[in-house]
Amino acid sequence: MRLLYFAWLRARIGQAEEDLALPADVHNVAGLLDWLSGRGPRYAEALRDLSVVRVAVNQDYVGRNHPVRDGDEVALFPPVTGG
Amino acid sequence: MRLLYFAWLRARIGQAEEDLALPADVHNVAGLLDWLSGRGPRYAEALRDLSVVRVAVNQDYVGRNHPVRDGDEVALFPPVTGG
Amino acid sequence: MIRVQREDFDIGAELDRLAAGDHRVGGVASFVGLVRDMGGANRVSALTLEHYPGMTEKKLAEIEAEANRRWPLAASLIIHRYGRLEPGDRIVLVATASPHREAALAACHFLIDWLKTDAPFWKSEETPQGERWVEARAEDEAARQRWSGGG
Amino acid sequence: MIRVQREDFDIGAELDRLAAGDHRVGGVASFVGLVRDMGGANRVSALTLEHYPGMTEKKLAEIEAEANRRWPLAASLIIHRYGRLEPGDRIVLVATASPHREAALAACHFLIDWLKTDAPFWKSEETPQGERWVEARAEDEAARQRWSGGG
Repeated sequence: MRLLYFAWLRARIGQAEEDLALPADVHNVAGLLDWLSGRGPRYAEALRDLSVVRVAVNQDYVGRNHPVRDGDEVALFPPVTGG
Repeated sequence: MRLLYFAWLRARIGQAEEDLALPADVHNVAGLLDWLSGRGPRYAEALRDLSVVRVAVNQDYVGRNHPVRDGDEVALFPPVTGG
Repeated sequence: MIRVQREDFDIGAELDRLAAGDHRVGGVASFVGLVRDMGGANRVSALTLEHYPGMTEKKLAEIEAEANRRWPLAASLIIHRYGRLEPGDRIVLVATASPHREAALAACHFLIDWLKTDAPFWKSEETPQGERWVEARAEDEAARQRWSGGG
Repeated sequence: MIRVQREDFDIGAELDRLAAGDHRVGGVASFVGLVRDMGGANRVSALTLEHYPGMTEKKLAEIEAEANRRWPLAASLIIHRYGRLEPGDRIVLVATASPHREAALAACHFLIDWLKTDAPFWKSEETPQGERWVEARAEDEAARQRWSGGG
């Protein structure tokens, strides 16, 4: 699975992207966020307030119940501020 | 009094402007339109349907009861179609 | 600022000038009206815009002042042309600059709607059937009415 | 048409090109977003726009398609810049051309409102207190919601 981080999530996690093997017991976005939070203090800090974390799977906005699979491109970022 | 005509009112009346002495018994826009209609067939034809005649006195839109005085600039024209 | 002129205008230059140097401006909204030719039975080869010199400037200044009263604008501009124009030619430019996107967009919409019903311009079209005066549209009056009642 | 680019754009040239040669077009509406510096305690000396390459283009294309589904547009254009920009610099251009004034104006307003909440861009500002990420505004979400429910 390819993970992408943007804006302050990128800054806090300390990298823009990484390739990860998805654990067998992670099936959806909520599970992925939970698992990521346990990967170390930077992840825990970045994902402390999930109300300001948006998720896109394969470049579409998704909710927390959306399934995730190995091979997906999953992006984590704060609410957008373009325009 | 200076009278100005625009668009098809100008075309039908046959001139863009004229200076007229206001008859003593004409006091408002309605009276002026009535008096003008009697000045000849071109005026009668141009002012046949008053529902499509707009009037400005001294460059402000006015209603039929608005007073008119010698010295006023009075313009007659159809509904505007700019922009 | 308002301008009533026979000459064409340069949209890019006008919009650049509108907000130039004012760093509080976050958005510039604009509308450009063009001479349209729908072809077919309604073919228009040209139109001529007549106006009421003096009253035109007065009304446009009043409309602009009203927009500035209703919305916090940093700048506004109305340019309206007159004379003979051909399909594709620019007729009118309305532009508004504001710190706030919504103010710029709403004021621009307001200005063009009011201008359609309140500025003393008249169009006559050259068609295959000869010249004809364009009639006022009820939709324009309805669009203008939306803004009644004090913003 | 959509474009995501680092370079500046020429508004006049873009708007001229949008409707060029299509004589059915009666109105071109546009909105330009600029880098704003309100000064004082909120002084912004520059901002950097980051985006999600790939998803940005996808979302802008979806937003544009939705506008074309809702309104009879002859043409539409979204240009969004990324990278480091200074106060007064252009960030975004949204433009719509239609036979009908109301369609052009409404679609332009719709596009910028949707773009604000749906296009994956993030701004960070350089201020006297250091760099800070711009927070999303509840007003932008509210503005976007107005267009919900199928136009």
